[in-house]
Amino acid sequence: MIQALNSALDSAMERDPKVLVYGEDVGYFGGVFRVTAGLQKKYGKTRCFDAPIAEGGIIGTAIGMGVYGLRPVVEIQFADYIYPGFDQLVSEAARLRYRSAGGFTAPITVRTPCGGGIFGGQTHSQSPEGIFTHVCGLTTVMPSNPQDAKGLLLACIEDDDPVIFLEPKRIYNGPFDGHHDRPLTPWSKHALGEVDEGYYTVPLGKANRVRAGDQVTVLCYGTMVHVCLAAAEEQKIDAEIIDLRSLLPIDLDAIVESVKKTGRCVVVHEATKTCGYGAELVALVQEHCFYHLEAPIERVTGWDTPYPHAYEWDYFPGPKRVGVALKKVMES
Amino acid sequence: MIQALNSALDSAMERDPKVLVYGEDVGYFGGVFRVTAGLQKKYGKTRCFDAPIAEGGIIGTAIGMGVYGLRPVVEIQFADYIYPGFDQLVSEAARLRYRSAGGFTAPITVRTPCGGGIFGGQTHSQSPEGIFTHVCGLTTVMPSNPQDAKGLLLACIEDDDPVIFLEPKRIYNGPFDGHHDRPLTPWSKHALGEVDEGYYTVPLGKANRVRAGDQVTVLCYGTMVHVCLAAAEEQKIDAEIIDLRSLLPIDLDAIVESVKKTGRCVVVHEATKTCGYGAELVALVQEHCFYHLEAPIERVTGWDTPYPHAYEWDYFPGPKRVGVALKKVMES
Amino acid sequence: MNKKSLQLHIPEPKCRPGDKVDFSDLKIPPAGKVSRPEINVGAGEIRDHAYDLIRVLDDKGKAVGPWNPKLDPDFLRSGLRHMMLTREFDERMVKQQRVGKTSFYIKSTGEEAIAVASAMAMHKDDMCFPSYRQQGLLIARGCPLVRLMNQIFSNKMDPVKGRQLPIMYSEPDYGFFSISGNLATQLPQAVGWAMASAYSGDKRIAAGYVGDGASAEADFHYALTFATVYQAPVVIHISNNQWAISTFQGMAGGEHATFAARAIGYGLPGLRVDGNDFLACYAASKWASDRARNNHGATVIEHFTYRAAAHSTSDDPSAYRPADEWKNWPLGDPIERLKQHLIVIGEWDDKRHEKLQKELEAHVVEQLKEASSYGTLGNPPPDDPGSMFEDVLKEMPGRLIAQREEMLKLRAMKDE
Amino acid sequence: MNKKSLQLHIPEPKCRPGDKVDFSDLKIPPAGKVSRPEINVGAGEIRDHAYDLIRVLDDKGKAVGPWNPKLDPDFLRSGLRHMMLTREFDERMVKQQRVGKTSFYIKSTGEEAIAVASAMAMHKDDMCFPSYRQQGLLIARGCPLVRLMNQIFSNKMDPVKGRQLPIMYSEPDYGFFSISGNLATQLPQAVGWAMASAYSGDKRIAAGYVGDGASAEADFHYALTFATVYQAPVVIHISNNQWAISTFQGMAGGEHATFAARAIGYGLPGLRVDGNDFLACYAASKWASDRARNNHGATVIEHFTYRAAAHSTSDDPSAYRPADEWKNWPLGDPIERLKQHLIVIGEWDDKRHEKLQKELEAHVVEQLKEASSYGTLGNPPPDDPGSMFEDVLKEMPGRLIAQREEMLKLRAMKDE
Ligand SMILES: Cc1ncc(C[n+]2csc(CCOP(=O)(O)OP(=O)(O)O)c2C)c(N)n1
Ligand SMILES: Cc1ncc(C[n+]2csc(CCOP(=O)(O)OP(=O)(O)O)c2C)c(N)n1
Ligand SMILES: [Mg+2]
Ligand SMILES: [Mg+2]
Repeated sequence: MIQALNSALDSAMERDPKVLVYGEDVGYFGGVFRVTAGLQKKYGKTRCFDAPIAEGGIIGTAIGMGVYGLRPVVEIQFADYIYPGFDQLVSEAARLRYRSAGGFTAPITVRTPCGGGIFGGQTHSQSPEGIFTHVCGLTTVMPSNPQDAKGLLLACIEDDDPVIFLEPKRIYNGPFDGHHDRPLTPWSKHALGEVDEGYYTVPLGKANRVRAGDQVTVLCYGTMVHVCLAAAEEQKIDAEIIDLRSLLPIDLDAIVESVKKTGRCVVVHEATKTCGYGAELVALVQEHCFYHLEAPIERVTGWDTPYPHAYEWDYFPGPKRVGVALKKVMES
Repeated sequence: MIQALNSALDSAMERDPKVLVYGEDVGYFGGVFRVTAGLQKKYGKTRCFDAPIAEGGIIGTAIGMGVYGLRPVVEIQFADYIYPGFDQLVSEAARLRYRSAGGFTAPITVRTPCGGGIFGGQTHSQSPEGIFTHVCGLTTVMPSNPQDAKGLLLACIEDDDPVIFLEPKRIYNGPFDGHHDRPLTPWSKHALGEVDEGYYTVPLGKANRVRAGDQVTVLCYGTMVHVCLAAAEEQKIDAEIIDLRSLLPIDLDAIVESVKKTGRCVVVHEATKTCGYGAELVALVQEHCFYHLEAPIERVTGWDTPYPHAYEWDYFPGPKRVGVALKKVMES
Repeated sequence: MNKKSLQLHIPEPKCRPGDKVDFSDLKIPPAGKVSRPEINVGAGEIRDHAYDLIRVLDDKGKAVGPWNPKLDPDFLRSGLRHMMLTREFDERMVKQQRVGKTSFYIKSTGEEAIAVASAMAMHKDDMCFPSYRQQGLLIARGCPLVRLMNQIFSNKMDPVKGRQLPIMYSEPDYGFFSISGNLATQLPQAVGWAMASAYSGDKRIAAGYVGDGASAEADFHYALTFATVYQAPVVIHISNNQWAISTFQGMAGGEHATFAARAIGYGLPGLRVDGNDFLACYAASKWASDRARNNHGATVIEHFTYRAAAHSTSDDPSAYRPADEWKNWPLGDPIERLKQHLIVIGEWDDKRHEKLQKELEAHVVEQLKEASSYGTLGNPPPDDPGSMFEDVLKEMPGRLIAQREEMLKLRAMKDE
Repeated sequence: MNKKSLQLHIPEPKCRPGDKVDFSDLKIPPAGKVSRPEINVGAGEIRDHAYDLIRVLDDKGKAVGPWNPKLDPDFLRSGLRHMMLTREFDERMVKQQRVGKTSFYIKSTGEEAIAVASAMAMHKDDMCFPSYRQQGLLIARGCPLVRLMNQIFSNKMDPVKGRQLPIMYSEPDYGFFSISGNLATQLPQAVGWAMASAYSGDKRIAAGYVGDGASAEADFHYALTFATVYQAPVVIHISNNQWAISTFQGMAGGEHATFAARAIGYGLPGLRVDGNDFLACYAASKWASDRARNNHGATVIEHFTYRAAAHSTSDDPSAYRPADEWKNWPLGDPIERLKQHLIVIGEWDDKRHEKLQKELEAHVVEQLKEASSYGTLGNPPPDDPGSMFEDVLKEMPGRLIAQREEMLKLRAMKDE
């Protein structure tokens, strides 16, 4: 997925001189996860460069560049470190078009790795999507595979409003399904690991049905897509699994259509449960599918605690937990 | 309610020398909403003082004071301006006890006025509770009347963990019910406007049933409590209205008991809808009361836009909107 | 090792209500004293400028010293005109707030020179990232007052569609960035805009404005850090008007250093200027703009001035400072001082001044008449509530379309 | 007005991999040259100290000049011992990470003097708010290595119950604040703790530590602002080790000013110190601590040093800097220099040094043995997962009790 993201940035920069890339360690070094590797060499020091360790400054200057007319793509080294830039995102980027009645806009893309499973402890494992999806004016996207990652990132860079692009770092190298005790299949051996050459976009707001089924609808995104696929296979449950891809805008039609068909729903994410994005999914499903629901909607999420280093695999919502939830909704 | 909050701070300072109060304009001047008026005169310059305009610094230093052993109560002038302190709240205050296994704690209280209805525009009207209730380690409280405000604030100051205490500024002077075209009854003429003398606490996590009813349960807090009461009266609907008072910890028992009785539920808050605290309420109710629900749970909230200055009353979820929702759930 | 125990220091202004005003400990150097370096000077060579005070107009109104910009009288007269118009506009709009035609207003009285002079020292297409007290920028750049009034009244011609608190202008055509309610956020944005201009090989520079109090915000630090690291073509103006709301500049760190001195630690030039001296404000702004435009990087300018009016119409300064501080402000009134200068050089007199004042009053009245004809706050009530859902995003998402429908349906229902 | 168009400046270090190392433009003043003011000196009187470099040990290992703390040989030997133990500990723990006994480690090689000397210059009950590179503080304060190792191994004796990334120590009993993964957040907390101490009429002071790179964070500005406003009894140590991760100190604003100079704009004293000179680090830290303890407020100290090792075990510096920079670092190795000094004054010799080295190695091995007996990361797997739900809040709320139950039930189920 790293190569896919790198290829997306490469295509965007090749195509549009207004696209530039910066962030902590992204320039000469190419990023701690190597997503920007080679871009400075190819496009020069002023198009892909390092930044001071100041997330609020990175996002604040990016907004100013967007106002000027550029399309900055900035990296926040870990999603856990995006909070110093929260004010610039929420009070400025998200509201600028509105408060200026369209006179000024901030077409910026903020890339940041999220999620756990790498023994990063509580400050290298967070999934903060839920605090961004509560902020009107922000678009929030999380890919689950290289093919989507490239197309979605290009769509985000094209987008004329600010976007939070969350990269589940646990699937940078392969479709991790939660079985941490088994070897990881590399993306090269995965259908969606093959990334199209050149420029293409995957539209924002279109979910992807990654598995068709009739008995229960599973709503998920990012790493959890692979966990849910594994759980469905292992439990041999006829589950329809929907990879949301973009959390806002949300593909409500795809969700409603599926749940009306299956009558059951499980919502899965890695972020903490209370007031997480899953709560909104549950609320929407019960608002739109109330009379079709045959069982309570189940949430499978990270626990309401920080991400504990030593107990990572007891925290991570793996296929076993998802499987239990699937059986529960099937039986009730 | 201002006097009640002032009286709470007064009682806390009188009782415990470890309690001190600071924030922007809170010292000599007594706060832009006068909540800290007279405290510097009474307790001295070093117990109630002004702070630089630096919300992150205010909260960061408060954490340090908490670590030392004090119980700082800091004011953020408007909830809309709390974001520069978001990192210190989320990454530090909320996680300190956990990451130090109880070795260090941050018993701080962050007071801040929230909500609209005062023609404050989009940066003096926000209700950000939903981003705090997603953060484990934080307690989030919002009172709806003077009697509660004093007792809850004292409970928050006593609490050994960090608390976000949100004060709906629209009800500082009286139980505003959303009828902006009618004169506001002052608290002095309201049952709960009378505040007990001296020190008392209202427990965190205990909701208050402000109106008994059998047909529908209304979950609300802050200003919306009065709006919901007005709506129920006006629509002559036998609604049970629950003032949550503290959002986290949440009084799940009170909620479940009521909804199981009424079989219907409306969730009301002033904050924007998507991924707001109401989504969690809907999720919890459908998880715990699924088989008792006779109609979809309705959400009445602020629209998913910033708070528009000139269209404030089209934005504010008033009694008319709540009434329509009540009738809708009753009829479906 | 020490016997005494520690004590917490809480800064206090010298005078509070009831006290006799005392500015005796302000060191005001004579005009003309401070040297004027080349625009490409190394920041390290002019550190002392951050502690000095650049002044051009002496007590008699003569322009003296190396910073004298030697401006032509017509230019000076337009500066005077812009400042007077700004003040007249402020007076009028506060009255509108008093009579309930708007909910809020903020005056810039006593600080007109800072916005007006810096605007005149820049090119028209340079970009300004203001705080809420730089209406002088718009006036100097010729933005019709009626546009500002429409915004203040949130009427049907409001350029920002009634969405913003009064005075939160946004004027792209006048190089005036959308004012934020959140203090100091505009500074890293100004630096980013300047970085973008440099990245693009453009010639335009940016200017950011912030108050003494707001300089304590994180964004001030971010802005200076990025400005020095990337040598961004930007000028950061700090208006040190002695007060935040009720707190004096010592509460922002002004007790032990000047605000211009903040620049030093970042390796940026810091100039400290008599903010009530139009010529000094112009000269310093011009120096910094030329420096930026010639690729020598950013400058921080502290304009030393005094907030003559209340913080805003929501504020009553008599609660926290002596009422007559402004009358005793040792640096005087920027309008009076420029007027005096023009008279001294024989380019102005009281009659012309009064005539101009009358003319400006008439102009404001006439603009106010037009603006009022489009409505004032709530009168008539704005009639396009659906517009509330526009511009959240470029394309309105499904959920907002649905919410707009719901809101309009609700509105159509008559109340029972 | 200017013909040329603007250009964006991107700072670049002088040498990258493959380049010949060149520190020729570092100006290293001779030892003993910098004056030592009284601890109550006004910050404005010693601004130049922020651009100078306080050095006590000269090239021959003699202690010279006014900053010579004239420490007794036993004290010096314990300083040497703490630094050597810190280095040996680092070497050992990196090996543990290599063989998979832990997931992560961070060395402080080359910077041992900063933590050790500053710890020895403070009282044992003064409070430290460290970054992740001050393990020397704990070692100088006598925290048993086995406690650190237990944390690094997340084993059953881990003081923070396996919750934190390795090296994120938290040691209340040793006045060592819980290390945060978020850079610079500890600085305003240090200032707040110091404010609380002053508020309480206490005598204890605080010390905060931050790197050159992290000084760009907002919390650095907040800390210095609050420190100067309230004259907090705190010492802010900046370890300028030339590198963040892959970015050099110029990317944090070091191209045009020193980091000590940041203090100037806040009216705080800024001292710049040879960070590889134990005596200089001690003397500066002692001066600042005495200043704080005697109610003269905060000091910023830039320790000029070099990060000899990789940023962390996740980092490979050969990708962005010449491998032999450290060997050519003009300020040498803090351990070698203190050793040489002790020899020069006749209080030490190579035999004793080797003996001590062996003794420390044995001590580390023995502590490691004990720690390993409690387990290493995942071996055995930690056996109290329920504890994951503790300490989120003082009392476990209902929803966490329920989640713990669910988790334990799940764990009990055998996998199909
Ligand atoms: C982030 C933030 N915090 C607090 C406020 C409330 N506030 C508005 S203006 C002001 C005082 C600003 O003083 P200063 O920066 O000196 O500017 P001046 O009003 O003197 O021009 C305060 C505290 C705000 N608008 N934004
Ligand atoms: C808020 C935040 N942003 C980014 C990071 C990632 N990060 C960890 S260490 C580091 C470099 C810090 O360099 P410096 O401050 O010089 O300290 P040093 O490692 O040199 O001691 C970075 C960027 C972080 N931990 N926290
Ligand atoms: Mg001010
Ligand atoms: Mg460093």
